Amino acid sequence: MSNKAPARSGGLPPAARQRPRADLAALVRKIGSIPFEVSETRTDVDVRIAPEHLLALVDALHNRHELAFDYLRNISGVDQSPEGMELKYHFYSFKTGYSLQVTVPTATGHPHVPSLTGHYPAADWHEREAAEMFGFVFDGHPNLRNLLLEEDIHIHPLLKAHPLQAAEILQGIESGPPGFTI
Amino acid sequence: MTPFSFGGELFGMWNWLDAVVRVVIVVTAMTLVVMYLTYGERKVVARFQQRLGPTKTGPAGLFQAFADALKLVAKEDIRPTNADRWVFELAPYATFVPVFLVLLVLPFAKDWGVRNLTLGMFFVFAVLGLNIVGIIMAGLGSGNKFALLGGVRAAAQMISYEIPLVLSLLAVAMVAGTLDLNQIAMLQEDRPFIVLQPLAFLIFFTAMLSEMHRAPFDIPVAESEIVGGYFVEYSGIRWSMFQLTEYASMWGFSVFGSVVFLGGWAFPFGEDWGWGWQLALTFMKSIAWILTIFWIRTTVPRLRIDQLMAFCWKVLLPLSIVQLVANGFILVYDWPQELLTATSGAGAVLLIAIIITRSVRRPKNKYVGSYRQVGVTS
Amino acid sequence: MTEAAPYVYVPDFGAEAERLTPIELPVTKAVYKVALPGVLQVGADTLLAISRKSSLWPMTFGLACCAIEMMGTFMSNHDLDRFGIVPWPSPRQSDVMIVSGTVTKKMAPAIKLLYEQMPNPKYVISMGACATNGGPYTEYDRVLQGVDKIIPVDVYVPGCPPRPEALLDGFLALQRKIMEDKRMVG
Amino acid sequence: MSIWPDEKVLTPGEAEFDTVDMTINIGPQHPATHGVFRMILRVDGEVVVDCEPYIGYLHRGLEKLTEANDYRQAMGYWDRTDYLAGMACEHAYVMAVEALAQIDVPERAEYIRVIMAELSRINSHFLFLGAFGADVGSFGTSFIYAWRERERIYDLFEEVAGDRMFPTYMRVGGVAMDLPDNFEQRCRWLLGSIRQGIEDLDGLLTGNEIFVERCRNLAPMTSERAIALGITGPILRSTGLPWDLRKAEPYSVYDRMKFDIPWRPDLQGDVFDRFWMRLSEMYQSARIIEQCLEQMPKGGLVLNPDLPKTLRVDNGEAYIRYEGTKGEYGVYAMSKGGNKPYRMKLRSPSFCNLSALREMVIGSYVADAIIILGSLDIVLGEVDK
Repeated sequence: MSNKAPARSGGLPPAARQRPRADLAALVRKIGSIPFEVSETRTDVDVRIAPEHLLALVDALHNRHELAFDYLRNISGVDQSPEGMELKYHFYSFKTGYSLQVTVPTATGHPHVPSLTGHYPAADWHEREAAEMFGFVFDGHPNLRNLLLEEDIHIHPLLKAHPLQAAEILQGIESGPPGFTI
Repeated sequence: MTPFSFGGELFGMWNWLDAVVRVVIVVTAMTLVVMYLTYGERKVVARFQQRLGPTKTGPAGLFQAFADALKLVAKEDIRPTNADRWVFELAPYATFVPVFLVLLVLPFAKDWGVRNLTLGMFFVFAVLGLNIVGIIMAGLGSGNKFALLGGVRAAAQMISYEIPLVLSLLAVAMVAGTLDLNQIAMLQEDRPFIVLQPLAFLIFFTAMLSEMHRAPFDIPVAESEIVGGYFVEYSGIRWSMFQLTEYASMWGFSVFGSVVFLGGWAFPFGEDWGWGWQLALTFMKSIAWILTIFWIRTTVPRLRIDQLMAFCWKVLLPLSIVQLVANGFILVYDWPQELLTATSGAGAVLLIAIIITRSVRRPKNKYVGSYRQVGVTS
Repeated sequence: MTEAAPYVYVPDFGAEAERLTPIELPVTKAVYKVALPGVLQVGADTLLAISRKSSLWPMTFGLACCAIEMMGTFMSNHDLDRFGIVPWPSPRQSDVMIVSGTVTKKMAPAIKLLYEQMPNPKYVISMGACATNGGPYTEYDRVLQGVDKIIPVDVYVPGCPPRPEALLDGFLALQRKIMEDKRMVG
Repeated sequence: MSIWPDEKVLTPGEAEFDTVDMTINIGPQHPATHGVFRMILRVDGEVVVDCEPYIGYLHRGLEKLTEANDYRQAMGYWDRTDYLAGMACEHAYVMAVEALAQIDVPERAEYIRVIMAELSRINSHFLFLGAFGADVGSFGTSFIYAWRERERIYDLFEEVAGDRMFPTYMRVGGVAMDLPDNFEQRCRWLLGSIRQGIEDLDGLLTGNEIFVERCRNLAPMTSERAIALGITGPILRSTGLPWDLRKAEPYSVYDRMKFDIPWRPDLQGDVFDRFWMRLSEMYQSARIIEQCLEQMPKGGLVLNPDLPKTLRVDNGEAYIRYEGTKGEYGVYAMSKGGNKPYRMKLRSPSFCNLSALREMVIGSYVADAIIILGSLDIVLGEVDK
């Protein structure tokens, strides 16, 4: 038995090669009216677009027949601390089987992004969580309250600026300094 | 005459002292039986679920019931602030008294029992309605929303299930011709009434299960929905009174059911084998009855409140009325007794068929998604 | 884009401090301790301790992964019913609270409320590393570093999640503890 | 009067016979909420008028702590998300890191991973059957039947990987250690016992009149509405759309497995269909395990030999969609060099399925709200991350 496992194409799960991504990129480029750039990540086609044009792009993705992205998979916030925060949307279309990633960068002090709850009811809780964890403001969201933290607590734990809690050591049983420090 | 005959005094005592002694005997018997019912239930239910019940306290866990009782007595009893005082505190006793009254009338052996009323069965009907009052007092008195829901559900359920219970017992009373429980047992010397009235037996069994909030009808006490129902706010000695009521009413109903339907102390050879065999008979029949209740409790899920009411008003009530009318015709024109069994048997088969057909309900398939036409499959 | 002022992150924790104040148990005197003369109390204490020891009713109260192991202990492989331990849904009728899982600062007031609702001779078993001192989640500030910061705990069960046998041993330790301090308990 | 709820005093304008809606707090501690989930039901009599779910009682900072630890240490947090199927979450996390760092996995390790993931799926579905039986009211008997099999699966996990629930058995680039030599024979015996366990529970619950009466035609859901709400997994398949990531976007060695998605023409997404869907999915998982046992290469490595000492990953991002036990368990990973991940987001299926609870519960009874919540089969470690 050859002990070297037969090489597979760079550890990419077969899902990533499932649909030829070239023609998805071509289809997306056909939506001419909005300025955006198309690139590739390790698993999906990525579209980078400014927050103002996001709604127009989502309309096109949702309503065009050949694209028909009817399933909003995931919304994740990313804190690129020096140059402001980003939002990553993942869409999937049941009809065509394509999956697409949309990146929305926001300026440092102005994390305003239009809310997608109009098109996708699934976006409701995702947006509340992103707003709570990063401090995004989703304009047009029905009730943007805290989801995972209490109502009256206004902190954004997933920001890089939020400190980690120092681990308590031995809670004062030892009289002298504990053996190790973190 | 056996020493404990109904009529005569006991060892020549005055009448009221004799009654007091009999009541004391029944009370001690009841507490002992209730204690070992709680222990028995945990053991039997554990056996159904492939595990051992309590084994560590006492030789085979026999003292478990005493340990529970003593611990509950020594518990701090809490009264919530927004519960109004007297309704909250008197509720457990209001539920216990009617259940205990039922025990006074039951004949445990030929003439054994506290008092043998000629209208024994009628007395039981009257007393049954009272423990609803106690439960509603507990539900509304303890100022807790879950208890409120539990109390109101219990009221709706018990009141509506009392009617089929009473009607099915009336059917048996018509066949027996008397309301005196001792007489009814004696009449069943060679043929228990379950043979004559199987439908009445079925209706009585279901209605009694719901009177005691057991098994499929334990909606007021549904711990997975409204945590503990009407006794959610009780702790310590008051809560154990509710448990006492539940198991006492279970024992009371089993003995009452076995007297009316299974022949009580008389059926196989009650008359001629003396009071020892009669006591054993009543004991064995009530234990068998209680085992079926435990068995149903571990296997059957719980009904919803509106299905429960629909089952009572749309199925049990009509069947019991038809049963009464059929009995009337047969007894007035005194057609042969076998006709009683035939009509009642047909009714029982119909009831079971109605229950079985519920399980093959087709989905109301009016939600056909567009994806199904497209047939999107991977 | 004008260079907006660098976003200064100011966390404000609202009314969290007083929500997490620990609970002190009031010392109570049992009636029989006052009424019975000294020598009889010994018998009453032992009898009550034995009855409390052999009928501990925990509250079904699982927080996280340890709850699955706690359920595993109630089931037929490691049957807790043998010791007279029956899980009971409502806090009013239970005397042991098994804190099984991570105690977050949002859950802490609920735990304090449940602890207050339990009638008095009550015990707490802190099951798993999370309940004892925050477990693997020590560095995150939303997690309370141990349930003994808010309620007094009797028995700590180590492990993440502790095996059902470990929880069984926790119960035996609690039973020994009940037998030992049978004189002080009200 | 103390019994009337004090929230809403009858304003003069209202007719005095107008009933006051009562708010019930199915609080964080409730036997049927499978953990710490709270929902406030506004109830008119027994019918639920409005439902407000509150989550976050188990928010333990999974994503923040993943950024504080390096790639291999963070697995301890990720398998504690869906604590009913520890190995399945490990499998997803490890696939995400391998996609980022582009590391190969030996053939035998892939098969071992699929066996362990499918056993975890069966394990989690057994707990669903047990808990759902208890919610409907069968007083723990279904719990005990389900746990008889779960303990046997845990024993097998302990033999293979050392721990019952969170063995951290999977490593980036393969599996920690090879299988014990009597594994195949033990696994076949276990599959037989699992099939027997499923038939027991099937007999106890599916044919039961009261169970069918309670669950049939309760909160039906159409495929479009489910997709719009972001529902995935057994609940989406029970609406009649056979969409399973193991077939739609096959990963690992699932494209070599022959198994079918349970489907019936009259599926309408009600609570009974969700129960039936999970029940029949377990048979398929057992089928997959058998095929894995046959196709698995006997010898060979289980860990990629040329792995760097400390795993440093250059810039890149990846979104792995994994068919977890509750639905699409997505891991979005972004790395910016260094040995610590820059950002790891979990798309948790229970989180998305739970957001649809409010719509399903309104209009049903209080007793049904508990069962609908039970049929969603949520795990709070995953919902609150």
